[in-house]
Amino acid sequence: MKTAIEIDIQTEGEMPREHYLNVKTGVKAWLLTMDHKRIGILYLWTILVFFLIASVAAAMMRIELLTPQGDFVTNETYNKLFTIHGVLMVWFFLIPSIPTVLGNFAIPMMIGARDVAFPKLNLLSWYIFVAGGALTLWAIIHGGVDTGWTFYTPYSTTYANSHVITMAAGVFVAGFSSIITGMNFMATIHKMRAAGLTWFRLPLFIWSMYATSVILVLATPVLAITLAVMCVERIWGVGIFDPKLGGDPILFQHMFWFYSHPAVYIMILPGMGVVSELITCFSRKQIFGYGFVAAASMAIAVLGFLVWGHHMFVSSQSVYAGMVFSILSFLVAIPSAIKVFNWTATLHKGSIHFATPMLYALGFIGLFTIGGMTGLFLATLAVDVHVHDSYFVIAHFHYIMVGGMVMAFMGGLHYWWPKITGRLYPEMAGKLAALTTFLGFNLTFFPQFILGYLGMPRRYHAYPPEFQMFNVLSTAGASILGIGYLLPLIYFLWSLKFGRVAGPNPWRATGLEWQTPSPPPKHNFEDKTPIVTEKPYSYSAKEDADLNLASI
Amino acid sequence: MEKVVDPKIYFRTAIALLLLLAATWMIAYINLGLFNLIAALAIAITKAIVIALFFMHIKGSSRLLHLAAIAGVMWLLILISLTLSDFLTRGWTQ
Amino acid sequence: MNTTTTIEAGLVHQQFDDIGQQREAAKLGMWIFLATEVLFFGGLFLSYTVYRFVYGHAFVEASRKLDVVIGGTNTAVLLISSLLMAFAVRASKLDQRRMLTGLLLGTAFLGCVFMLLKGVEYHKDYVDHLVPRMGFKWEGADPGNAELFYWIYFAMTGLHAIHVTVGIGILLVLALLAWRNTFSNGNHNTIEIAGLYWHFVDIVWCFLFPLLYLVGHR
Amino acid sequence: MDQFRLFPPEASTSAQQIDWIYFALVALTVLICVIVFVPIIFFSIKYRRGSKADRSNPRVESVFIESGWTIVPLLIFIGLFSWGAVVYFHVENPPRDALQVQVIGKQWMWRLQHAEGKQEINELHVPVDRPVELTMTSQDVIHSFFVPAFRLHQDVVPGKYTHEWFRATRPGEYHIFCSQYCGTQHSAMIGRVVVMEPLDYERWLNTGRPMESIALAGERLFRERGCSGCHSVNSKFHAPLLEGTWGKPVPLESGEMVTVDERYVRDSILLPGKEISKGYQNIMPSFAGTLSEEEIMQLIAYIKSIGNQTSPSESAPNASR
Ligand code: HEA
Ligand code: HEA
Ligand code: HEC
Ligand code: CUA
Ligand SMILES: [Cu+2]
Repeated sequence: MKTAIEIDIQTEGEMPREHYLNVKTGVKAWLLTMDHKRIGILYLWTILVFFLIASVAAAMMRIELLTPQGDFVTNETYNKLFTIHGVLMVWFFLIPSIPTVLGNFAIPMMIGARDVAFPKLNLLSWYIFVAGGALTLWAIIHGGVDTGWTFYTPYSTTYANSHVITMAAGVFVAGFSSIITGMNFMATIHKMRAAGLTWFRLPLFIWSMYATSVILVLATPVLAITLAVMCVERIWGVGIFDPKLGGDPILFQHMFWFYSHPAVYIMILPGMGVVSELITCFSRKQIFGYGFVAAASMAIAVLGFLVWGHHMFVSSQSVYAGMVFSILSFLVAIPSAIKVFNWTATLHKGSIHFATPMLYALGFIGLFTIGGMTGLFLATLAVDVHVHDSYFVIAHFHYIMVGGMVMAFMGGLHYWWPKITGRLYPEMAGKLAALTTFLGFNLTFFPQFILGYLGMPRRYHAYPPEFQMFNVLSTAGASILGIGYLLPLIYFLWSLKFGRVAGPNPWRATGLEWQTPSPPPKHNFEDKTPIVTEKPYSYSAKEDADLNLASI
Repeated sequence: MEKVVDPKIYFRTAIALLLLLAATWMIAYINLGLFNLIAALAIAITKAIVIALFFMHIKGSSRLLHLAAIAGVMWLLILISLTLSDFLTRGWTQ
Repeated sequence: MNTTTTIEAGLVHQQFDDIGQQREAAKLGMWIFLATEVLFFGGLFLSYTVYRFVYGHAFVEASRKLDVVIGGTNTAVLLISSLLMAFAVRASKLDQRRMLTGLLLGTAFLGCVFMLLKGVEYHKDYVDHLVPRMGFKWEGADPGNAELFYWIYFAMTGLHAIHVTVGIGILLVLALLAWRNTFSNGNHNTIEIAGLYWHFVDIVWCFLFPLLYLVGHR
Repeated sequence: MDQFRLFPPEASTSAQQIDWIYFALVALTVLICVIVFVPIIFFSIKYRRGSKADRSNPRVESVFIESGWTIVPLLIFIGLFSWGAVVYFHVENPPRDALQVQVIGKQWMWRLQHAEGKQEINELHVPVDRPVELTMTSQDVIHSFFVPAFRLHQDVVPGKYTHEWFRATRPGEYHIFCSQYCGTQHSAMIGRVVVMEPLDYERWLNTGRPMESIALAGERLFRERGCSGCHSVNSKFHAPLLEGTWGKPVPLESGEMVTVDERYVRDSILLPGKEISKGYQNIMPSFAGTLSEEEIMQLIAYIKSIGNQTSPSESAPNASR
């Protein structure tokens, strides 16, 4: 039996004869490609590898935490596992995820351009990323690093005896890939928009990618110099961060979080952009409060730079600085609130299709709200005095990063999959995976909030027995979550060959990227460059509802 | 052919820069207390602005480039001022 | 300037519509890159500022040992090299091939003079026992924090020197290409972009000089 | 039953204050979830594709509504911030009459010493209903002293002193965790706080070998290490007298003023050249490497203990200061 959705998806029988995937094949053509779409695919494979390694590390940690004693791996190994997990997930999976894969693939098409502004740099950024990743993998294979992803001094500079320098160098190098990507996107969005595509006609995904790029460009260099100084300090004992030589380890934390707090918005803004696309398309509605949602992205990008000290409330930072950072952290939550409310309002009087991408989008809203609200717990000074560096923090950021961003990434991948490959994924399997992920996710991370408030510190290899029950629940959840991730991997590969041919616009979406065949030709649009005359998301729920009544 | 700048402007810019250099050098030999630092920074900022305006042609460029030129500096100020908000208020308790 | 000549049309990369768009995009890209450079140096400026406040006295004392004559001369050298660079950009727009090559070489030459003086100064610092970890000796009060000052001094000037070296390399390559007449007929964008970089390096030095050599009076 | 707890025992005065904010936040979160999720579910059903709901004239913007959901959260946030900040300020500022305990963290253990001199490892005995202040430092990397039952947390940073205080409200035993990652055995850097009735505490304090108090140990060190050779009325060196200086500002050679506090005394001992007192020569030798963290803390405690005495120079007019 066909589902209603499948009837509704507009497919066309045949794939275009020539498209970007088959113009020139062979390894060499791919490795030297300057086509933004192909570079997006290169990135997709690369980050997938890192995601798998980091996930295996997560699985091993969860297995270790099944029992209170440290019995599955040694404490040394455990410490290396969460470092590998954190470093790879943050810098080699989540930060590049939506920007480099979906951003690279879709931005030029969504603004009606033939490519990004600097295609050579775009390819270069991928090579730099791979080089950085290779260094990091080298460090992992040769024994790993045990500093945690935060590299706090003086542990990292003096006491850790693992491959800190190599791993930091890997992150340093990958940072330049981020910078180049951000710079490229900014120049592209500023200079390459199609005729008539004014700023306020841009899809919200573009706005959010622009905001992300601002952060990439202005925050990443500070991480680079911080890690460089950290390495130099480790080699020669400079003393900028070493209390024995007159330095102050808290300065390292300031510099690290000046990057890493904005970086968490690198890890959520693109997801918000994707969700704006999905919510509108699958409720067939113009977004509620377009201007506010767009402005909120920019506000997050700017305000996000002012709050880093909330990671240091109990670090011996001055009490007064703590207060400044606390109030600013609350302020930065307001644009997020605006977005959540606007998405919700968009559903009003829509014609809602529960296609897989929409399920992910709705999951995003729910989990992001919970993750964000618990961020407010942490921003409240007195409460953070208790829950700092406990599993409460772990749960907070997994809710946003896994429940939010990874969900959005999956949603976006499903949404643009037909554009990328020309074929549809199997809808029922998609729904099943989305549901599994959602349930598994909550089972994994909700217990961690309770664990955190109970006082279980993070980065603990063994723990007092009274924490066991919630840890068991969490591990059980992780195995369900793991299945939720494996499913798409399988059916996406399956669909490459057996998926239904999608046609240019299976979702009847309004973006420019849907006005060209799937997969698109090499230069995105056949000859004609699009001209834009109206606002984005000119959907009509009313027409859609009527149309559907006829088709069932 | 592109629009080009009158050479005189470049020469004047260079002379202004060298004069500023001389000024900052000389002021350093007078003890003005805290004002030494302020003067040195003020002159450095002036020099940077002069270079950006005339050598780097920010003068006459689009608003967008003005913004790009200012952004880096603004963000550096955020970094420094909020970090100092910690270091300078540490002794306030007890 | 929007009348694109046919020669110029040949310069336009496929992703752009016209040469104007291409130039604008390149310039914007470069300015964004310079903003990241500001923040890259920014980490060191921050360390400097913090310790300048915390160890004010030691920093002032330490800075007095630096050779202000070399530092000052070097500032002048860079400023003049910037002037040459500005003229080089102008020459490229006017299609003056010989002039352009000469000016690029001149700029690179002054860059080398800067590096040479810097080398002399580093050597002098070494002889004076001012290099941390390499026979550092400090007679005055608070040797630990004086050493910290010198660490920061070497980090900042070292990072700057790396930038100058890269700049010299770029200038030399461009000079060669200019001689081969690559930048004629409106293809002057590369020169302009390189110029922006060179001026930026100059600006950084405009801050390093007073902060490192002239903190407090001498 | 321990397995089914949802929050740790409330065993200090700040625990109650912090829990109240926590409960308020939980309530707010539930409320927000209701406000967001109920409409989503409701719309999802009512406006599902194909339903016969009325979809005419959809609204897509309203400055009024937007400002509503900007301003209301803003007000709530200001409230939350203020509440959190007030309690935080309270938690961060120890009362004056607190019992003093010195804590030194090192990979991977806690060493604690009571002002009366009693030493403990990974255990802290305290009386109920008395404020206790911990003065903490680390010998190597950053650690963090975390007692969930007290809702307390403070990083322990090498090279400086941090403080944490509490007033326990219930006798019992509670966990101490090190919650800042500090290396291989981070998760083994745990211990317990034993909260006792005051009488039991007195008894505990007086059992075992009698100990000299921290300040007394400091005084002994002050003599043994030769400090008193310079810092005394009849010394042949010109050095400042330390009686009565604690907590007061002193002028420096560079013209600045600085308060004599833990940091200043510590730096004076380890980096004597850093801040020279006005009118003195830089002749004090550095004791870096020769004094342990404990000994420095004891010296500080001694100098603090003579902080209320009047300087002998005032009674003896021919003294060196
Ligand atoms: C994508 C990643 C991401 C995002 C978006 C956020 C978003 C936020 N984070 Fe989070 N955070 C992390 C990732 C992220 N964080 C990570 C990785 C860490 C740990 C790092 C480490 O130590 O390893 C961390 C740690 C962390 C801390 C430090 C905890 C500690 O170590 O003690 C704090 C403290 O303030 C904090 C706060 C916040 C806040 C206030 C937001 C806000 O931006 C959230 C805003 C969103 C909402 C608030 C929800 C939507 C709003 C509504 C639906 C309306 C609500 C209306 C009313 C309340 C009226 N985070
Ligand atoms: C950025 C993205 C990101 C993502 C996607 C994830 C994904 C996951 N993370 Fe991670 N996490 C971080 C970022 C991320 N994490 C960071 C930054 C830290 C801090 C590191 C630090 O402290 O330095 C952290 C720390 C962290 C901890 C705390 C470790 C500690 O402090 O001791 C835990 C513990 O449960 C955890 C679990 C998980 C799990 C279960 C997933 C799941 O989503 C993964 C799901 C995948 C699988 C489970 C694998 C595939 C499935 C199988 C092979 C089937 C079999 C599985 C089982 C039997 C369990 N993470
Ligand atoms: C050789 C003599 C000498 C010895 C030994 C000595 N000091 Fe000092 N100390 C001085 C002099 C001189 C100063 C004032 C100059 C300065 O600030 O460095 C001083 C300053 C101080 C100060 C700052 C007091 C103020 O009011 O500014 C403290 C605190 C101090 N010493 C503690 C100690 C301790 C503790 C020891 C022993 C471990 C010690 N000193 C050993 C000579 C000495
Ligand atoms: Cu000590 Cu963790
Ligand atoms: Cu943060």
